[in-house]
Amino acid sequence: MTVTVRIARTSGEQVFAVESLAQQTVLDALFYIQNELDPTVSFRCSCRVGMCGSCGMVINGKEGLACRTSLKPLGGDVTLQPLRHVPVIKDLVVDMEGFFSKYRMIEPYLQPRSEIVAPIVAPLDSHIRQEIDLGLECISCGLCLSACDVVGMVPEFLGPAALNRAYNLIADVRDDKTEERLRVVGQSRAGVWQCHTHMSCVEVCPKNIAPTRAIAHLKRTLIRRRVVGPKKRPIPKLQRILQEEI
Amino acid sequence: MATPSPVKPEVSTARSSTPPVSWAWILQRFSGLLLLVFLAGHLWVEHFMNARVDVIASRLTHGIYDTLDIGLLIVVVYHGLNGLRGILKETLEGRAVWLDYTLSCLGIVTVVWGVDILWAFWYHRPFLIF
Amino acid sequence: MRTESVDVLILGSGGAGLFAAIHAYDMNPRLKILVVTKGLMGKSGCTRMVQGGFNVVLDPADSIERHFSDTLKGGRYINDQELTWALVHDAPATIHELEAGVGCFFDRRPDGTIHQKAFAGQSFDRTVHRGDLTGIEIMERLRDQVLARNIAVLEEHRAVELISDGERVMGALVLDIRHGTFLGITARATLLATGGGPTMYKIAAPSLEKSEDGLALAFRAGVLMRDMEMVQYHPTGLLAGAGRVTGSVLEEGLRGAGGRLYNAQGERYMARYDPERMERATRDVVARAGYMEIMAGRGGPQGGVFIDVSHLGPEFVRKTFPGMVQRVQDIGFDLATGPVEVSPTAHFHMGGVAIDPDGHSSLSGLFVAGEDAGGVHGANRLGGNGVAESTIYGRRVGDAIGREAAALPLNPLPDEKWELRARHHARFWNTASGDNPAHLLTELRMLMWEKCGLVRREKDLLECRTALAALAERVEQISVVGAKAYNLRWADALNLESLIQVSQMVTESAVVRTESRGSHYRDDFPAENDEDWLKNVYLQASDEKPGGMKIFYKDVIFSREVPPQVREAKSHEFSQHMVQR
Amino acid sequence: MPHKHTRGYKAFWAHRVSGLLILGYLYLHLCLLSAVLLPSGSHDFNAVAKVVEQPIFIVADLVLFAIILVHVLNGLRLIVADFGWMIRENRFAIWLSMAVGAIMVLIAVLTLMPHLVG
Repeated sequence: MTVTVRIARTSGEQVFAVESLAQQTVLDALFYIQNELDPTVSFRCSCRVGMCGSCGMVINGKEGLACRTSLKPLGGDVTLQPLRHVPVIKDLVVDMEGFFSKYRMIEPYLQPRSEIVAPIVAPLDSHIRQEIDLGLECISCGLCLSACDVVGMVPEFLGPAALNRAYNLIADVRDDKTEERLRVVGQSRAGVWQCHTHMSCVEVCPKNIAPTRAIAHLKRTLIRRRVVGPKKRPIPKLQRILQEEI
Repeated sequence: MATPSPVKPEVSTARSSTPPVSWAWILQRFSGLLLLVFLAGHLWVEHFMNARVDVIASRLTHGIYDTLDIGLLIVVVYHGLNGLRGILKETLEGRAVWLDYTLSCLGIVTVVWGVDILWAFWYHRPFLIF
Repeated sequence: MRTESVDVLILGSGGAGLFAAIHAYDMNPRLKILVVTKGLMGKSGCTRMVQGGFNVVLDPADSIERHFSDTLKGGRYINDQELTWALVHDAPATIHELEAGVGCFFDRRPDGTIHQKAFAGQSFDRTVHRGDLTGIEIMERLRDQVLARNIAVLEEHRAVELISDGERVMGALVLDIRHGTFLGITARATLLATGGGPTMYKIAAPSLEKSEDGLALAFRAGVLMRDMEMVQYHPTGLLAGAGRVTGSVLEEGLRGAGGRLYNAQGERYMARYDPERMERATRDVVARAGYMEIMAGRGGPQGGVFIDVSHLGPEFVRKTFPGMVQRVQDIGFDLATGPVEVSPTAHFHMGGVAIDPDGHSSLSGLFVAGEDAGGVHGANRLGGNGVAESTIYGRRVGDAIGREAAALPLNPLPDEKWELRARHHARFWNTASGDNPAHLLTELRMLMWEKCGLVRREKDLLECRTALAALAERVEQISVVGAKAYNLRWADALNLESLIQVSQMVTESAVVRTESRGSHYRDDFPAENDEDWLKNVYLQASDEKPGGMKIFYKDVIFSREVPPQVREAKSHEFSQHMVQR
Repeated sequence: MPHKHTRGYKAFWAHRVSGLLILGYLYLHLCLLSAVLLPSGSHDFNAVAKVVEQPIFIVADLVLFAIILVHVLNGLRLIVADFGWMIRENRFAIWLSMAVGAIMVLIAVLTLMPHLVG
């Protein structure tokens, strides 16, 4: 099957004809173009199996990972554009700092409570396990940020990935900074109230995460805090430590 | 050099003791639900009970219907203008205080206008205020 | 040319690089730390791609000694026992830190304690994991922790040369991929943590930008290397036709959980190769068995064998291995209900820079951690010890750097020297016309797969040596065109240069080791020869002629455990043998 | 190539536009009533009735009803989503709200049919 690949390059759109074989993806087409047709085409990739989130781009108008988008269902015409809402470095390569500058705002790292000196006991059916499971595995590929039209309208909006991470940390009983995090996500322009529930992020997430769910949770948590006050957070049980010298 | 020094959030965490909520957001939901009740009532009264214009007009001289319509008016004006405020705020950088004042005044004027119309029915005279 | 001085220069942002940055910073927050990474921070590299998990002793019924013995046995007893001991000993503390400090959240048993699953070659179920895509969780959280600290990061910068005077490493020359410009960085301490990733094989698992730069850089700087012939092939690499997914690993947990391997005739062929352990034999054994089946003409349509887990129940498979099910689904098959064609795939380099347990290499100022280092795994790595190595050694070496870096000297280089070296790495721009590096890479991958792959013979290896020399010459003729900013063909050329360098080391070491051990299988010496070959092959750049290497071997020191096949412990004398090439 | 917008995004614009139209109607409604009251003061509604009972006004009423339904049903869907429900099933939820709206408009049309025809 011959596929027409249109690439929105920094220098303008360029069209290539690629002979596509079975089981090939958009990434394979890009490699073919770069290796055989035009060595100056630039794109970014690493793992090629949807684990690193480096090859996000807009494929036929919709965000996707090049490595996990098969050519066949796209038909004979493929248009590739860089991700939206982040600066373009060259061709399909974008500056992910546009994504991480938002991500950093929510202090995305665990800041453990002093009691947490070992892994916690978290039964499979427990609330914490189930809540967190739904939002884990984010690969920070930026597809959700690109798909989010609210970010297009309100550039300060933190966006789906950052808010999803914030919710994960707030739901995590090990974390000590719930109040501070809620203050960040509750802001009027940057925070959750700006979300218009388009759920575009849910539709494009390659890991089937639903950031809108996390945002809805954050809204309700903020309201509950205001109405009934902070929730008591029990100290989780810790797993017995094997070695005494640790 | 992309030097990620630890970035602190833009809000001051010192002052407010409770994380902020957006009352506009919350009230928009509540007024929306309330509006649903009022609107259902309004449509029922105006279109299904007896839709003749003079009947509607005479019915409006009864306090119960009047209250229904005043309630609907207040809530719909709030919901509508609050929605408009949200749209305008998106395009306006930062906090535009004058916008809030303008829309509040517009809201009050609209409600007074509407109530005036209703009272005009009630008292069988053109207008009280305008 | 831009130059920069830092206290600690960390090359690589995988598990080892980021954990080392965090630990070095926490040990001494006044250190100016710079992480340089070829891709995006925490996204490129191999820890990211870890599926299975992390071997650690957490259960009171298990023991560190058993983990140690399993690792030595898997490595066919040529591990550096001090390194292996450090690995198994630090593993529980590392898991505790990853969970309680870094913020990872591994899978739990129904009772809420950390779940540990079965992996091949182990006497106990000790692999901690997060679903079947564990690397995402570890790398995302380590990245988050780096964001929390004052650690500078240069993304899409690749080191092209270590600056060394033969005794000390003083920093590195770095190429800014985005702008196509060079940056000279001098440092008190340099950590090499770029990861291995033997991608010079036709079918290979590591991520696509991997090219064993670290090993090539270290060799050229004159660092002592060891066990370079030991390249691990994972038995179950996915076959996806002409797609680049080909070679990506279907994780070991499939075999651990009871997955079965069949050839095209429907035989469970492992019965012929390891009737006792069957599919749960170590990777070297299972990979070679698969290769033999394919070579004997009992392979499938794509030249592979078949892994089948459907008898475990589709429900169970979908729930336990969602990532694998999806990966297979992407190429049009269903792992939960039927067999999937797989092939051995080049996966991991056991060999690397010779280090001590604190990551010191043979040159002062150069620390090495992760897959760039050799000796932890001996002749074969157990599944689940890889991510353990990267994180545990990242931690250990980070601590060592934190303690020592401030006391190391800083020697800025004169500008002319930087310029000179930079010109060397930009030489491809001067060639009018020449080979396409992508085509040369394909040639290299076929060559190594056929001549220096799972089954090796002297004749093939010698042919390989000649062919590699010819390829190395053609690299000099590569022509690169277009703008220098984000030029992928330039990257291809630099990758190829590294890969050929490492391939030469693999080939030369493989010629020397005239026996079969672990991942290194010699058709002409098919037996394991404990009498003569409980030794490590070392390799270093030769001063005699440019590009030459000297190779020698030393007895393994059984400092903690004497293998059962050695009746009495040998005296720890170094019986050395030197070859010059 | 223009960006392919998701169904949720289109629903958002439908919500926004319908909201603005309804707000506009509110003022139109008030103006009309004022216009009726202002000149006469005698509350002679028969003249008004003659005008508003014309089919064109009934059709306009139906259109208004449809616009209100779009806004109401979409608003209900959003409130449901705020509780964390129907998020992965969003496409179905939008479809469902449109279907319910269509049925209600149909009922209204059937109810008002006598006025339209006669």
